[in-house]
Amino acid sequence: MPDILVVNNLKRSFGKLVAVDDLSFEVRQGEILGMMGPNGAGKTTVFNLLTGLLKADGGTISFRGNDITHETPSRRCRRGIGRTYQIPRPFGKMTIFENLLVGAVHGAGLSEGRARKEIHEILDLIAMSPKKNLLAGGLPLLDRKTLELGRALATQPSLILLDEVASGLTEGETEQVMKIVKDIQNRGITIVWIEHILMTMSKGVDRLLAISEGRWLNCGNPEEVMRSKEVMECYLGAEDE
Amino acid sequence: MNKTLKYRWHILGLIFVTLSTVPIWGSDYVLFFCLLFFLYASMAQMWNLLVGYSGLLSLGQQAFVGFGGYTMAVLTNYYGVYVWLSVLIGGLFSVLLALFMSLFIFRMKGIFFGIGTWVFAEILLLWFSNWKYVKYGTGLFVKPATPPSMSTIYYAALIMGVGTLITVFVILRSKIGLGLMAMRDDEEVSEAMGVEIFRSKLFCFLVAALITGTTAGVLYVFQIFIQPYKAFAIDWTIVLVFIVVIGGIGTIEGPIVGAFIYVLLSQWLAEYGHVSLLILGIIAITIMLVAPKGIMGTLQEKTGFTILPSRRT
Amino acid sequence: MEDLLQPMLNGLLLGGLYAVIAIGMTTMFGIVKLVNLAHGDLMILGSYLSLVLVSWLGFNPFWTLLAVVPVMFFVGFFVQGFLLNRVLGKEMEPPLLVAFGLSIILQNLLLLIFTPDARSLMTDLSIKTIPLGGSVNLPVLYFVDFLIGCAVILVLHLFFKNTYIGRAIRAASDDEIGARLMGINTKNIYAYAMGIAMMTAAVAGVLVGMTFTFYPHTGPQYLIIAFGVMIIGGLGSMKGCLVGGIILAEAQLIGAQFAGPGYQLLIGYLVLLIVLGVRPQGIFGKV
Amino acid sequence: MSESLALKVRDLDIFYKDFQALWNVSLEVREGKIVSVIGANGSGKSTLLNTISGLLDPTRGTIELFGERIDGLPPHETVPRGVTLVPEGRRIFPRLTVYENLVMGSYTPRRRSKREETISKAYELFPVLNERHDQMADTLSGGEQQMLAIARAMMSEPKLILCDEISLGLAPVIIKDIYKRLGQINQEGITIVLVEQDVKRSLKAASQAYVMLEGKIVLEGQPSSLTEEQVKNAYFGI
Repeated sequence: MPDILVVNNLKRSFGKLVAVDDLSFEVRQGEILGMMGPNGAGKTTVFNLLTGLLKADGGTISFRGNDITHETPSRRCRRGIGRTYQIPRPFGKMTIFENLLVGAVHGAGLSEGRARKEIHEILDLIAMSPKKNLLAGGLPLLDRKTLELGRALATQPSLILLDEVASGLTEGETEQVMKIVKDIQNRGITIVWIEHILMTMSKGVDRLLAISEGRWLNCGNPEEVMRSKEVMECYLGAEDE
Repeated sequence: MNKTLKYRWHILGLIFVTLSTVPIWGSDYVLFFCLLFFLYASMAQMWNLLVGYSGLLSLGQQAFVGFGGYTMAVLTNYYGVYVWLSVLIGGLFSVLLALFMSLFIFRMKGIFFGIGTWVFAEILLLWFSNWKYVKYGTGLFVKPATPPSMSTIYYAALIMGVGTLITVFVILRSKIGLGLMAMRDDEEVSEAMGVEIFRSKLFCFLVAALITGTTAGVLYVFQIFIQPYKAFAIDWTIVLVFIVVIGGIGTIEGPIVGAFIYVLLSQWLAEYGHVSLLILGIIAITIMLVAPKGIMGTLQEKTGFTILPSRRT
Repeated sequence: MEDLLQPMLNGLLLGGLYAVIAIGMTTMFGIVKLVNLAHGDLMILGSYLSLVLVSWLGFNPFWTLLAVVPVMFFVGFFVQGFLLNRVLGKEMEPPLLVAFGLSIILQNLLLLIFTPDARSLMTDLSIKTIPLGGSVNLPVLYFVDFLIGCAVILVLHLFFKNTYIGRAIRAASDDEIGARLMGINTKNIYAYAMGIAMMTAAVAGVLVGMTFTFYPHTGPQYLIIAFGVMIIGGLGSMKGCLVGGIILAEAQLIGAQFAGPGYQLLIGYLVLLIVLGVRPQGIFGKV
Repeated sequence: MSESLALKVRDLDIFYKDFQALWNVSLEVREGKIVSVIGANGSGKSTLLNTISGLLDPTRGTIELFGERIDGLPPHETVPRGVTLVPEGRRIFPRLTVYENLVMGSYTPRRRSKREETISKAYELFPVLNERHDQMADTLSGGEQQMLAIARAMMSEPKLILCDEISLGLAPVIIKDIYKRLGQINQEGITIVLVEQDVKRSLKAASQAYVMLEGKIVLEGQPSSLTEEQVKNAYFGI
């Protein structure tokens, strides 16, 4: 399978703190790549660098063969990178429908007429058709999480970055979200996925990338990565010397 | 609730007919009142478009008021250009000024953008008051070859008021407007969803300059006399802030309600001179503390009431 | 070159006054990220308070500082504690607009009480000069402004460096949550900070009153000067404040020497605009 | 049960708007002990500490410090009562010197008079800080910053210290050193609550442990009685 996204030697610091340190990895077309790491490992920073919300201090990002390292967030979105946020950030004073419309009109570049059709399909997928005219700001957490997914889909991405879509949800709710993620994958969309409840994720991902303090720890088969010495040490602390 | 929505267009039509026949039935007082109301509502709509929707905190709207007004006066007086044509050219000149300003100030954010616009306006004030061509600080009388009648000026103001309202409505219903509303809620996220932040902001800035400059032209045709210390004064922005804050920032109806209240109050309080501004200041602060969303903002939150829906369903 | 010496000297001295005009606003910006649009008007309020004491009691303007400075502390404390703290939050506009409203109230209140006439705080220093050789004279009042300006900045610096409150203010601006965890009531601290900023504004107000004429609407003009100093000198930096003041004043006076006195302010603004365009974070700002 | 309770948390619920971060959390800390709270990211450990210190208001439930209710009090009222938080991310004041950071620790009026005495005690505990005395805090290394954060918390002469992720991002040698100091602090009779990612280290130091998952306490007991499998399960939610 060809690589849809190639990240080389990515670097980013905040003052003295090195948040992402010489990180390289690739994402294969059509796969789900899980990303794990303890608090402060730099996972969300990596997402922000990929979408352009943060500028990289060094390294390159190439998406479908194009170097996008220096492109604006909106350009990257239109190239086909969508994302969700760990703490949902809906456009609070807009309705669910309008939230999706922003993605379809600006991100996917559809006319408003075309966009409306597409959105109804997405609304069905995320089971929000009856609620489409509610203000997004007042929604309960599950709805805001699914809206995040729907909004990312509305930009018609070929790669979606999922940032903790299940965190804070109950088991039943998590299952609902997981179903949508599966649907997204079935549409042939590549996924990079951060989740701290490893159980939720380990079932669904093709490969797992573990990072800690912005550095590459291990990458490959999920089971193997989770049982690897580096990961165990990093999560549970080193065996005593 | 549904009833008011159902008859919305009827009511709006009725209001429009009433307003457009004021020169026939109204007294001078009503005429002046409505005229000022249109002009202030128009300029306030533009400040609201900038601050309430685009996140551009302009403190320099007076730059366009003065520039548009002076362009109109100079063209009419010195070159004998037809007065309404020179009003339009005044608007276009304001756009050029805005383009020039944007080279400097679009690198700044938040309050620094505000200061940048303000400094520009102050520079214009000083320049015009030191400029022989426009008779320094003494100002110019606007003397068209054939002075327009009061009802003509009234209709010009009506066109500005209604035209601005329609413009804002159309912008908000357009692709750019969709992006603006997203930007207003969360700029970062909207940018990551493909909204062109810079382009949308510049567009709004230029539209605001065009309409503010043109409206100012109409205003100075009405007032006959233009002077740098008044035309480029920060007071313009102050008034616009009051109107929009009182009416409700980030709503279409807010500037209209705010302009109505402002003109009403300033007429009532006119005889008290500066007390009127003092009272307006106190009202504005009270509203910021008690109902930061203004009259329409608070009303809409509670009842979902809108006159002109910019919502998409 | 000879002709330039006098404006350069004046510019240097005036820079000290500009610095003390700006220092309060710079401080508040550094601490709360609050841009106090009423700073100029509050400063002019100080000038008028001094004027009242001068005309009622016949004090020398210098002595009025003893009363005006503490009064202005309370004004600042209450403005922050009862108005601005209540709208402080994520969004930048509400505190700005409240300060803006306050500015209007102050201007019109002063107008109501004092009429729009230009006033000044006359002292016998006003016209005194000391010849320095050649055609250059040292204007005594400007020199006093400069000295007091430097003194205010020094005292403020020592205050922030050595007192509990001063350190707590810096701590709160470094890390608000960290400061709260130390048992610092940060809202209270902001009110103190504004009180102190207003004490400097009181000094600035009295000095401005002695040096220039003032009237109720002069506030915004000094607000822009304060902005200029803050932006040129770098946001929230005290040393930068003095340097910024001197640069702005030099630009104005040297510019006026070439272009004529009518353009003094204009050239100051142009310099400010160029700085804003080239380095929005100021010459000395890090960011 | 001869020792009295330093901290007693009962049925704590916390909401961030509509998101419930803590569910019915109860825990007890006996005076003079070290208690460890572990769990994965987002399990609510920091929320718990922030609520005890007064940064957050509980929606329901009570918090008692040595028998006195402190729930709902802001930090400037809880700190004088003897509880202090070493927050996640340290939150030292970067543009204050090391000395000034410590001075800020003794901000509450009653502590001010004894400031020099407590500072010299802090320097005894962390001699490296004495060497850095006049340096700006942001020039310190990560480990030194963490020590400063702990020393600063000690300046308020607390009876209970809450430590949030004090080993985060530090090298093992330094973590070991910091834990040694914590032990010394504890020997002076100060009660400590540890919230940690470094599970093994913190379990080793503690005499009682709570495991949190998804905002609930799912396991509690003496560290020795918890099997590795139990902890792993709770931790990864397997």
